[in-house]
Formats: sequence, C-alpha cells, structure tokens
Amino acid sequence: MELFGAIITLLGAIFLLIASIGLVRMPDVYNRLQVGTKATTLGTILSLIGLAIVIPGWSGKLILLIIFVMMTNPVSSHVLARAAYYIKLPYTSRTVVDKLKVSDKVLNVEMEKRYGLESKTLKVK
Amino acid sequence: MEYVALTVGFIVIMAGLWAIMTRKNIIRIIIGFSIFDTGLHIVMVALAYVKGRTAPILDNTVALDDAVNLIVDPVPQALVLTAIVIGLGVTALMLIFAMKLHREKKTLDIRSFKDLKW
Amino acid sequence: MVNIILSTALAIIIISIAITMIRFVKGKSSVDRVIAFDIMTIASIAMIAILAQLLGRIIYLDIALVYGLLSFLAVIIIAKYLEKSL
Amino acid sequence: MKNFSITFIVLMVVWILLNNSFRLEILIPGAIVAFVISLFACRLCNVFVDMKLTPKAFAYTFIFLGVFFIDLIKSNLDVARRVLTPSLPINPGIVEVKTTLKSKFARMLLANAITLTPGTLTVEVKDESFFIHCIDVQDDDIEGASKDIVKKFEKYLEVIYG
Amino acid sequence: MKNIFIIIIIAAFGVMLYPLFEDFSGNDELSELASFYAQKENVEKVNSANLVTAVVVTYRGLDTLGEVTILFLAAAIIAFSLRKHSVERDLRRNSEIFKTASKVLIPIIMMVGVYIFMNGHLSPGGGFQGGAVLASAVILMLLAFPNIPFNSKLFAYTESISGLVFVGLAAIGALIGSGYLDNAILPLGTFGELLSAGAIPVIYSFVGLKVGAELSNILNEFQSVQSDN
Amino acid sequence: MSYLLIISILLGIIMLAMAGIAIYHKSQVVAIIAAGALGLFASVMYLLLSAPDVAMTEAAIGSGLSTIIFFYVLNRIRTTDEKEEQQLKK
Repeated sequence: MELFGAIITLLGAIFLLIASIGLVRMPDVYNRLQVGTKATTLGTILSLIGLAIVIPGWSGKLILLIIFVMMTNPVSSHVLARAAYYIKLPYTSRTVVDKLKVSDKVLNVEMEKRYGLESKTLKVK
Repeated sequence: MEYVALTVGFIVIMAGLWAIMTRKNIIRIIIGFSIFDTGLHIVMVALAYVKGRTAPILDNTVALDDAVNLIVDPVPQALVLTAIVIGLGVTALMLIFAMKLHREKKTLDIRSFKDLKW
Repeated sequence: MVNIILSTALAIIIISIAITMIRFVKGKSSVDRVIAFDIMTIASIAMIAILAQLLGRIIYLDIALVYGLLSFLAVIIIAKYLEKSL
Repeated sequence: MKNFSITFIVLMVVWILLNNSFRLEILIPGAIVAFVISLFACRLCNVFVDMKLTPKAFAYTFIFLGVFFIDLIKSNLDVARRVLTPSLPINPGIVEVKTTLKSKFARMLLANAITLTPGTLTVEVKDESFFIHCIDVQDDDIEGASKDIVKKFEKYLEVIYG
Repeated sequence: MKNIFIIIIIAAFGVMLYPLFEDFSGNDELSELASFYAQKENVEKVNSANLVTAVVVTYRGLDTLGEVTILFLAAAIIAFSLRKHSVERDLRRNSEIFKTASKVLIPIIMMVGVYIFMNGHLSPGGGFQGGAVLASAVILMLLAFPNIPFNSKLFAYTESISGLVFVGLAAIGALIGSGYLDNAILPLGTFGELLSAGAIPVIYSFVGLKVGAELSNILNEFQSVQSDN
Repeated sequence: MSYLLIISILLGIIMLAMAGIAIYHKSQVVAIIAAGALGLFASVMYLLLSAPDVAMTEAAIGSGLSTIIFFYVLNRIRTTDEKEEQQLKK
C-alpha cells in the first residue's frame, strides 16, 4: 500500500515535469497558461494524494492543501489570462478565431449604458 | 549541507552589496538591500545548524527526555525571526522615501539627487 | 523502497523547477515570467510536502499552506499591476 | 441566517482538518473563533445562499466531483500528448459559450471546472457568456461550442444550485 | 575605475567575514545556552513544545516588545508621511470569478491565520506569521472590492487594545509570577495540548492581532495613495 | 543523507541565478519577481536547515508582503519608469 502511494507521488512529479517542458515549448502566452494550469494542478494533487496514502495520519492537512490548490490555481490563471488579454499580448500565428475581440466593443458600450458611470469608475476614498 | 548554505549565503551577501553600490536606480538599490538581508539570514541560520538533527519543536517524534541530543539551536532562529520582521519595516520606510523623492524630482536616478553634494 | 521512490520524485520536481527557469530567463513578456513563477511555487508546494515525509515531521505542512497562500496573492497583485488597475 | 450558519460550518470543518482531532478542548476555541469570523465576514460572504440542501443535491455533488476528476485526468493526458509530440498539434482560438446558471458560486465552479478540463481556459466572463480560449478549436459558433464544453458540467450544477 | 574601487571594498568585506567561514567546522553539539533551554526541567518550567516560541515570548520577551514597537513606529511614520488625497480613479472592473473566489477564500484565510497564531507553541508559526496571514486576507479584500470602505478606526483600536493587553499581561507576570513576561500566571496544563503553556497562546494571540492590524494599516496607506496613470 | 546535499546544491544554484536576475535584468518588474522568488527558495533552504519557524516567516513576510509593497510603490511611480529604464540603459 505504501509503495502504491509512492508510485502515485512519482506520477505527480512526472506531470510537473511535463508542465515545465510544455511551458518551454508552447508558442504563446495563452497556450503556456493552459499547459501550466492543468498539468501543475494535477501533478500537485497526485503528489499530495500519494503522500496521504503513504501516511494516513496526515490526511487532514493534505486534504486542506488539495482543496486550497484546486481553489486558487484556476482563479490565478484566469486573472493572468484576463490581464494578458487586456494588455493585448500577441497571439501565435496559428490562432484561428477570436470571438472576444468581435464582441468586446459592443459589450463595453452596452455595459456603460446599463450600469452608467459607476460600473467603470469606482470612487476610492 | 550547512557548508553549501553558508557559501550560498556569502555569495548572496556579496551580490547584494554589489547591487547597492553599483546600481543607479533607487528601486534597484532597495532590491539589493532586500537581497543582502536574505543572505545574512541564511548565514545566521546555517551557523546554528547541528549535523543530522531536527527542528526544535517537540512532538511525538522528538522525545522530551532526549531533546538535548536531537534538536538544533533555537536561539539564532528566534533572532532571525525578529530580523525578518524588522527588515519588512525598514524596506517599507525606504520605499516611502523613494516615493517622496520621486514626487520631488520626477525621476529615480540616483545621480540627479545632488542637493547635498558640494 | 518508498524512500528511494520519493527521493526520485523530489529530484524530478527540482529538475522541472530548473527547466522552468529557462522560461523565466528567456520569456518574451512579463506575463510569461509570472506564469513561470507560478509554476515554480506550485512545484515547491509538492516539494515541501515530500520533504516533510522524508524528514518525518508533520509540522512542515503548515509552511506549504502559507507558501501557497502568499504566492497566490503575489500572482494576483502582479496581474493587476500589469493590467494597470491596481 | 442561512449563509451565516453555512460559513460557520465550513470554518469548523477547516479548523478540524487543520487540528486533525475531535477533542472538546480543541473544538471549543475553534467554535468561538469561527463564530467571530463569521460575524465579521457575513455581509461579504453571501455566496452560499443559493445552495440547496436536499439529498439529491448531495448525490449530484459527488457525481459532479467524479465527472470532474475523470475529465481532469483526461485533460492531462491530452496535454501531455500535445506537449510531447514533436510537431506541437495545436489549433488555438477564443470562442464564446452561453450558460444559463444564475448563482455566482455555481458560475465560479463552472469557470474553474472549464479551466481545468481538456484544452480550455476561461479568459473573460460577461453576463451570461463565457469567453474561452481553446487549444484546439473544433466548432466556433456559440451553440456548438456550448454543447461541447459547458453542458456536461452544467446539468449537475443546475441541480445543485438551481 | 569606479568599479574597481567597489570591487576592492567588497573584497575587503569578504576578507573580513572569511574567518567566520574558516573557523566553522560544523557543530556537533548544542551551545551551552541552547542546551540549558533544552533540558527537561527547564522545558517543563515553560511547557511550550516549540522552543523558538519559548525563546521569543518568555526568555527574550523584551526583544519582542521592542520589535513590536519598531513595527508600530514604522506604521506611524508611514501614515504620517503619506499625504492622503481623494482622487476619482478609473479602474477596470474586477472579474466576477475572482470576486466570488475571494468571497469564499477570505474567511478561510482568516481561519488559517488564527490557527497559526493560536498554535504558536505547538507548531512552527506564531504571532508574526499569523499576523501576516491576517493582513493578506485584508489585502485580498482590498484588491477584490476596492470600493468597500476600509474601517481604519477599527484596526487602530484593535492594534492599541492588543498592545495594551500584551504589556499588561507582561506586567501581571512581574506581579504574580517570577518576572516580567512570565507565562506561569495561567495554569500550565499538560505538555503538547492546545490549552497548555500558560499565557503563551494568549500573549501570542494578542501579538498576532497587533501585527495583523499594523500590517493592514501599512498596506491600506499604500493602497490609498495610488492614482491613475 | 546524501540526497539532502544534492537538493541543497541545486537550490543554491537556483538561488544564485535568481539573485543575478534580480540585479541585472532590464525590467524592474522582473527584478522584483526574482527577488521574491529568491525569498521563496530561501525558505525551502531554511526547511532543509531544520528551521521551520524562520521558513514560515520568510515565506509570509520576507517574500510575500515585501513583494506586495514593492508593487504598490511601483504602481505609484510608474509614469517615468519606462523612460528611466531607457536612460539607464545608455
């Protein structure tokens, strides 16, 4: 049983390795984010699950860590992707379609009409 | 292992000093200060390490009766803990002064602050 | 046996951090470097957990928790700085 | 009141997981701290309100987690295949999908699930449309993409959160 | 030319530090002071499982008092030298997912912070780390909801009351116990439980609240002088 | 115990590379991120030197909050940042 947990941990480490290789190979920011988020999340989760199998007494904190990683990692990559989109980082030349650019202008105008100025301008202090 | 940490700490201290002395931008100088800080802490913790021993926290893996032979030195660790917190305060103060200097001259180049030079 | 496999996993994670360094040094834009930073810290969480097992102290897991929390905040604040809405 | 009690329960679960024990002298300080924090955060924490507490919802939660984990593993195998192939078989683009979910917490879960499943990454959320970056675009009109990406999670979240 | 001068200075510094490196041959046993702290009867006198906490709170408690004072002075100087001005800022709206996630995360982060400083005598952690985690919850709130009014009065009161309680507990130690910052003013309890180590968890909790409030105030000062660019 | 030695050597190399990037990189943002990453890896090093208290403090305060304060200040003085970098390069 301990051996099984150790092998799962090794599998997680291999996924982390794949994530870093993908980070080096992919051509633009969005694809790097794709590889980075998915492979690191599964890699870390598998490592922690493997450790929880090796030592069942530790599973409380390990479960908390797993929930924490699953909560924060997609959110941070979403915020990064949004920032990368708004500072207009270039796509790779193989990109086929960009629906957000088409509807961006229309939606912005709509937003302003619907929420007035307070949606765009926040008063701070 | 403690030798590796000691060497790395020394090199990081030297790098921080180098950054403080040669960089021209004030933000870079503050970054150099923070690097210097980190290296100093590594050196202090590495000097407190005792071969093959574990952290000075007693639980069911470290028995109370035999603690003298199992743990590392807790005193320098407490010192470094204090030093890190004070380092944050000092860094924040330096950054505030950098902000005020930038408000005065609209630049952060250290060569343009010559008011006290004669 | 278990310890050997776990040390191998540790070695693989360190190698992956070293490969991520390539993107950190090379990366064209700042966002690339932030992604590299993110991956490095998440790999370090797994590394700390495995180290805690190898050294046999459960208390080291607390550090992994704080580590993940603060790196998440750092990534958020850098992203908001880059999109000029801090 | 409902969201106060749910926040309290969540915080107590976190406390028990952290301390890893059920004894009374640990539970009592935890209860006091959780009570104070829930009081402090209850005007902020209005996200749990639309959670349904029926047996069917609980069952569907577990089914959702199962589907999600299978998809997570599938997505990783997919990513590994793409990364390790020498010719890098990608075909990226941003597509738009529609969702019918109203609850904010459910929408966050949906977006996180989309981010973690094969070849998709949520870039922006506006009202009821999600803009998703796909690593391999199959179908770039709204309905087709929605059917591919969103529907498999939406039908469970629909039951859990209404 | 200038660089050569700098290199000479740094090399001189290195030579100055080199004896530290040369004489160090790896410790094989504890120093005298540390082995005094680690002996069984002395550990049982304080009853704290984490010896670093014992050193920070009781043996060298005055240092902690000075440290907290320095942090308070830094916060006061920062608040004094930053001129507040109200500007209307043109911020991009936060993404809805980030807002919802931070609503879920903020109470959990606060709970983790409270856990860290209440278990300072059992696990690595304590007032300063727990205070930093509490401040990170506040900074997440400031990032996600910039238009929520920040109640700086509440934080100022929390900070001053915690500081007063810290000093008061220390003085009570001098009155009832054996010295300033003595932790035996409360029953010591069994070794290794949450409610043990006398006054250490109480003192560290108030240190944590004080540090958290101070750091939150510093971060709020920094946040409030941002302007558009 | 040999694996700890190897890990510490690799960590040391990564830390030195981070320090180099923090000093010499053109962009200030990357320099600050590298300084933060230096602190994070230093905290793993403290863990190897069996000082978990210091590791936690470094991860929370020395690396996390310092980076946050740096970015607030950098956001305030951003207007001349790029120009400054250009001038310094010459």
